[in-house]
Amino acid sequence: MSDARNEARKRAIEQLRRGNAWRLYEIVLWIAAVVAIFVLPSKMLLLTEIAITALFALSLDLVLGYAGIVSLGHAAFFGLGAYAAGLFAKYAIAEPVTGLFAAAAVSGLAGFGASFLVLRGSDLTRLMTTLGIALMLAELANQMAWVTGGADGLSGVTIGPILGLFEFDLWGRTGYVYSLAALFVLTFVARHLVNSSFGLSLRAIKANPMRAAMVAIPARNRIIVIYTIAAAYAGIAGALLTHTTSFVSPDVLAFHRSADVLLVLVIGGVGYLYGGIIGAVIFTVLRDWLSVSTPQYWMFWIGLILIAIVLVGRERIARWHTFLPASLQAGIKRLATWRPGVKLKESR
Amino acid sequence: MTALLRIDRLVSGYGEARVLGGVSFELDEGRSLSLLGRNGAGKTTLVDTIVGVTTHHSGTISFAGVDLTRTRPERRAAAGIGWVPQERNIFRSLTVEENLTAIARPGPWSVERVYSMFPRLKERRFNRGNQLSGGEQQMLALGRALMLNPRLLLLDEPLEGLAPIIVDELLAALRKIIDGEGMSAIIIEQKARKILPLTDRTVVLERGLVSYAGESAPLLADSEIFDRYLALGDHKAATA
Amino acid sequence: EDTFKVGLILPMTGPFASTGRQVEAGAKAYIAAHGDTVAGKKIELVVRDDAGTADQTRRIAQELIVNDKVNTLAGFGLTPLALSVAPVITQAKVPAVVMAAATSSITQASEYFIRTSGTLPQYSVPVARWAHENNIKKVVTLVTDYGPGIDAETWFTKEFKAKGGEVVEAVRIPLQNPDFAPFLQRVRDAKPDAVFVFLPSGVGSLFMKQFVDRGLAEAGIKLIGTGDITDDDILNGMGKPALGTITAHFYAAAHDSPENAEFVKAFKAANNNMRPNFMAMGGYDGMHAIYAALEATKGDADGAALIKAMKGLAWTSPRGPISIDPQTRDIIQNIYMREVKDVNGELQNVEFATYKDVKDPVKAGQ
Amino acid sequence: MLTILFDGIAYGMLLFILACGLTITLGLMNFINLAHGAFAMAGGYITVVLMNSYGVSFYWCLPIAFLAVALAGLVLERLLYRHLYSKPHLDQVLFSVGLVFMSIAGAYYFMGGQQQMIQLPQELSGRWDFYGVGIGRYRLFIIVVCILLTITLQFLLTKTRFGSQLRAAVDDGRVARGLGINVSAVFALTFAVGSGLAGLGGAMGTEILGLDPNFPLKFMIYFLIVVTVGGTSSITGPFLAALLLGVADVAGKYYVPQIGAFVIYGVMVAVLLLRPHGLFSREGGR
Amino acid sequence: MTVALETRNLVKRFGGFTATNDVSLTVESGARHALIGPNGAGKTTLINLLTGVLKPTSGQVIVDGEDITSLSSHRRVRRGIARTFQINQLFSGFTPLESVLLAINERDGFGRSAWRPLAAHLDATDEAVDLLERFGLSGVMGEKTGRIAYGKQRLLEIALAFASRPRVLLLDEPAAGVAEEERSEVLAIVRSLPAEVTVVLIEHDMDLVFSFADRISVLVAGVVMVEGTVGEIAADPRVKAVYLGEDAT
Ligand SMILES: Nc1ncnc2c1ncn2[C@@H]1O[C@H](COP(=O)(O)OP(=O)(O)OP(=O)(O)O)[C@@H](O)[C@H]1O
Ligand SMILES: Nc1ncnc2c1ncn2[C@@H]1O[C@H](COP(=O)(O)OP(=O)(O)OP(=O)(O)O)[C@@H](O)[C@H]1O
Ligand SMILES: [Mg+2]
Ligand SMILES: [Mg+2]
Repeated sequence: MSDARNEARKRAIEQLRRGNAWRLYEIVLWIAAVVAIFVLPSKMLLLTEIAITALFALSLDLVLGYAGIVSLGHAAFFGLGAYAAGLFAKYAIAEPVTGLFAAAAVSGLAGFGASFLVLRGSDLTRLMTTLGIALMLAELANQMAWVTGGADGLSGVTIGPILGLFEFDLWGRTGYVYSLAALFVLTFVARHLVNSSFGLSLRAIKANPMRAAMVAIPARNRIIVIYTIAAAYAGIAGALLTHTTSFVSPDVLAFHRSADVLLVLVIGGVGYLYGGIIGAVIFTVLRDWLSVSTPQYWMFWIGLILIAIVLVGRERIARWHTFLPASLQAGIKRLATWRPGVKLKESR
Repeated sequence: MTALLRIDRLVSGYGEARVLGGVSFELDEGRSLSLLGRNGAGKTTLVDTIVGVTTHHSGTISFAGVDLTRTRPERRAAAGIGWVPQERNIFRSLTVEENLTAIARPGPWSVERVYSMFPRLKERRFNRGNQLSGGEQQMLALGRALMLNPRLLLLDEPLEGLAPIIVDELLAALRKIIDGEGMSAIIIEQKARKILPLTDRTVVLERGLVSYAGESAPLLADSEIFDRYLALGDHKAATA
Repeated sequence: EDTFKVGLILPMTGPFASTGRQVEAGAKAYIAAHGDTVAGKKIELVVRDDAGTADQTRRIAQELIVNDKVNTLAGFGLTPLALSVAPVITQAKVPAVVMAAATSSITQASEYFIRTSGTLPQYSVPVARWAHENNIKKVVTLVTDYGPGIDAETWFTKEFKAKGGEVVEAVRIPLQNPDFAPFLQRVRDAKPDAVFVFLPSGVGSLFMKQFVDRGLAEAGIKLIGTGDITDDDILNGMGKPALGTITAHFYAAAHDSPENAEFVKAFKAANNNMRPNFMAMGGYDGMHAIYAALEATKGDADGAALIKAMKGLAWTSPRGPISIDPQTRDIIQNIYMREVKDVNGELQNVEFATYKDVKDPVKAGQ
Repeated sequence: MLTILFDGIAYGMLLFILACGLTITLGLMNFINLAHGAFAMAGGYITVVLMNSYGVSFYWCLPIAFLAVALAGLVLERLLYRHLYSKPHLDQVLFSVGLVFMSIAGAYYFMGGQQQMIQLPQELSGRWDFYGVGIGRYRLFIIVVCILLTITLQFLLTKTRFGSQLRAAVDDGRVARGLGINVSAVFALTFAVGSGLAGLGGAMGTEILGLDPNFPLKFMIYFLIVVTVGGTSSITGPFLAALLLGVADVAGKYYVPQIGAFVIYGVMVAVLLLRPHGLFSREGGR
Repeated sequence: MTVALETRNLVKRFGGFTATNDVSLTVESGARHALIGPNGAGKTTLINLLTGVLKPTSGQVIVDGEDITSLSSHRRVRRGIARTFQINQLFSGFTPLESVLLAINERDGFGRSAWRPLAAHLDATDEAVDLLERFGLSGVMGEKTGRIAYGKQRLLEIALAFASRPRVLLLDEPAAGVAEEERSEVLAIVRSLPAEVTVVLIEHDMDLVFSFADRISVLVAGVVMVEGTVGEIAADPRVKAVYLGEDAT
């Protein structure tokens, strides 16, 4: 009896551990991101854009993928962060890392306020409420020209060296390292967040709010917390954009930004943290490549690819390796299930 | 005379997963069958496969001499299969009455007749599906299946959640429908003794395979046979 | 090292795509007409789409400079797009030719900007002057509520008031606005002599229709504005409602000069019979500025040298005589008053008066 | 004052005519079809081409736009959309945005980027002065068409068996099929009607809203606002919502132009906060 | 004996329809109380009112002497009320282990812990494993809930209620869909709860009700018709007429 119990216990712990172990693809991804600094010097700017988009999408994933709150207005927080960072640099401190904190605070505060508006309602309602808020903010940015520079944007922002040490260069290398570092730290934090009790409770709220309440989960509370955190994340992403471009214009708040980030996240897949990063890589690289090759009609091809992704199914694309010969498959599987501390040969 | 329903070496499940591992049995027109087995044995899967809403892997289903294996579910319903799903699945945004009329087919069963069988439904006729009590949903699910005026009724735990007095009435009604109107029925029920007297034949499933197929009477009459196929001892052995 | 690369960054998709297309076609028309070698260098045009988003413009600009090693940037459909590259071009010392964006302040944002389009104040002020000269006393201004619109409103009002006119009401229309009804009704209820209008080009045609439909013309309200509302690109499709509209602008496809006749002919032939508008002209003359500068430096592609060469350039463009102000690097050009007329079955902006050598009034005033 | 009210009503009706197809695909079929505007655009371009190149009368263009777009919708439904009903909403968003992108690029390619214009028949242009109230003729025409449409649709959806079957199919497609509802036929037909209505909306909207390749994106937000504020459980909900929004927007822009741009969003957010399922949805509805 | 659960003049109307009509009920602490009545009598509605899923039109709900009428559901759970649902309400994408662990962690106040990985809650994991074992679910512990057989899902439904260690447990037809031989086991587990735990059971299976309950309330059309011991109820002719039918045991 107690043998069976011990066995069950071991299986349980194993099962739970599997949930938050570092996976091979994660490690590969981060290594690749670092290696890129040295091998892709000409792509620093694109990579910076990817990192920022990824962080923004990660922020959306926290609310959408985990708490199940859709948003078509996430640019509100991104834009607020961008403006906050711009104004902060212009009028207060030019050092960017301090600016990140300032932006996170402003956006987080806004997220806290906005979270009360998304507590109730269906997907569609939330979609439209968030959209409405973002559009009103965008309009506000346009009309408050004395603070924001209006439609012409906030210029004259000069960003100091990071921590007083590293200047932003024309090649964008500093900018990339800076954005990547921010992305990494925040992903690391988010990883803990979602693999904890708190993260599980968010998923429970998403899956079945009625039952969630019946296991004592204070849904309102949790949603407010995660929404605030996510808004701060988005604000940091916006601030990174300001810091790496030293310019802010109202299109940081524009609808297309909210829509794009939703696309990015959905392409990469919601609810596992890396969807945003992978989606950002795919979407940004594709768009860049297509818009260089056909500046006028790239939308057509992007559209086609989006449709193909949906029709083929992301799961099937993710299981691309099942179409390979069996021997290769086994190898890939072994690699994919590898975790630190487990020798390759042992894992089965 | 050919059987109304003939299942032959049926393998089916959900997507890749196979639940039924080759099930065969027959049911004649106007006869009824108890489908028994423990939780997870595959009873629901079998019934749902007959309706056509699971993944079919191999084997055949023929109904009234026609091979239905590849027929789409809506055609099967038109061919005369009526279904009460296990989780009732009342259309929640339709009213009680719309639930009945939306799928109605011509025949002896009409809205009025269903109402006279379940007066409770008539009282609640303008309530929407998601505003019914569990038992009311169960009644509606049965009424809805009858509105199809089927030749074969598939009832997946139809008595669950009904008040005892309603259960009695329902069993009586079922008997009348089967005996009096020549409708065939397959009934799934956890409490075998409740339905065995009602049915001619019994199929017992165990892990997706038929473990007993034959007359119902011997199961009721001989408690040793009953225990062999349906009782606790077996359950203990399986989980140990 | 025998090529000279021009990075043309334009909104080729999104709401401002027609700007991108016109500018690109204009630039290409220039190359087609003047060959692709200057001072021994082969001119290579690299066209990129920024979809009208400033951070994209900035990234593309930076990439073009760092990776593609372009010698000059050009294009810039909207003000914020141009402004976003200011730090980059200053740091990299690469000239940027503004071919479309029209806010006055752009050229002040960097020493490396020059402009071949025009500024809104530049062609709003003449409208006010003309209105005053033609006995219009009471005006309502009606502009789209964003940078250029506000520029137009400000400078028209300033000039008109200075001349003794009265602006009874200033109406601003949101950028996203499907229906003009409430705004037009406001104008109508204010009973002015004329309404001064600035709207981004596509929207202008819808406005014009509703203007007539609502009976504003019958009520004796005259429609005057900047040339954006009678954009040559779509003017012909506007039909009768557009007739008689008075606008001011630096270019009309119907401008009467041999240079222009030739340009229009070649442009239409190359672009599926599309009519060139003022944006195409900005692209065309922008290329001229680059060609002329390179000629002057004898093929020296150094940014500072090029900018120096561009300052003070003067030539006769299809739009008329123009020059680049050596102090402000902004364009000095004639502004024409035009009226929409039916010319041989086609609607045209027919010029009837000229304000010569107009400088950007913002900088002129400083 | 009354003129403004009339304009507001007409504007609302214009919004409704564009959105009512979406009420059907999104509201009733529960499919997030962001490509609705693309169908509307198709209707618009059909009208423009027929009128300007072939001289077809405007009145004929309307039914033709409806039918042609309905047919196109039907074909797309059979080929693509039907695979997506069971997918998550986010996939539907991705798919329909993809379609929007393709349609935009396609429209650029075939029609060019400029604003398209049509000339209405004489009897529809201009306006009547009715005791000091200016009644735009075309606007009146839109109002009449809208009211007729609403009545017809409302009848079809609530009073017919087809309507119940549709809602049943949306509630639980698996069980609906098992009970004999031909779900795919019901969906195909409904989708075709929804698309056709979009086409009709596009045809009628061109005159006032204009038509360029960005149409699907530019007006998407407005369609969505109407449907959300109206609630997704009926046709009359969005109809009344469109009226409310139209009047509020026009009146807001007329009387307080400074905040004109905020009015429609403000009204929307306020309504959704008070009634999260839409102004006119039945309590507990989807 | 103290009163664990009390309702005072509880009324719930849906539009014009009164589902709960002036119900005043007292359940003593430690009671094994059954609630029976015809379909649509308002039993589930009453549970919904007790757990805050529905807000009453009027009247009060009192637990351990404290008025909880205006508390939200999760607060009530914190005060020791737990329930099962007549129609499964589970987290279909979670494994049974995760579901139960979640409930345990929330109960222990670790729900807000946002840094510690799940696997690090060792005591909770132990408890979860034991609980699953007791309900015969350890075999499917790692599978997605949506994919396990209906009967097992019913058991998980009960296990989840157990996980929050309630002082008042409300069971809405817990045995429906559970195999006949397991029903009595389930009820045995319920019966083995500590004596101070109050249980209210709704069930149409009279064998179970009569063997389990010490008191029974009969609800008809939103009104408590009679209340009494098992013997009294079984013999009551009115109950027979509206609910039990003739051949009831
Ligand atoms: N949607 C599904 N996907 C995958 N597997 C499933 C699904 N539904 C059921 N199963 C599996 O199929 C098997 C048989 O389930 P089924 O529902 O047919 O059993 P049953 O005999 O009806 O049981 P019960 O008495 O509990 O209703 C179970 O092992 C279950 O885990
Ligand atoms: N949201 C609602 N709107 C209108 N009526 C409702 C709503 N919810 C429940 N009802 C009605 O309230 C009555 C009581 O329902 P309840 O679910 O409490 O019954 P019950 O006693 O649990 O029945 P059963 O034994 O069948 O589960 C039913 O007649 C039902 O139709
Ligand atoms: Mg079953
Ligand atoms: Mg109930």
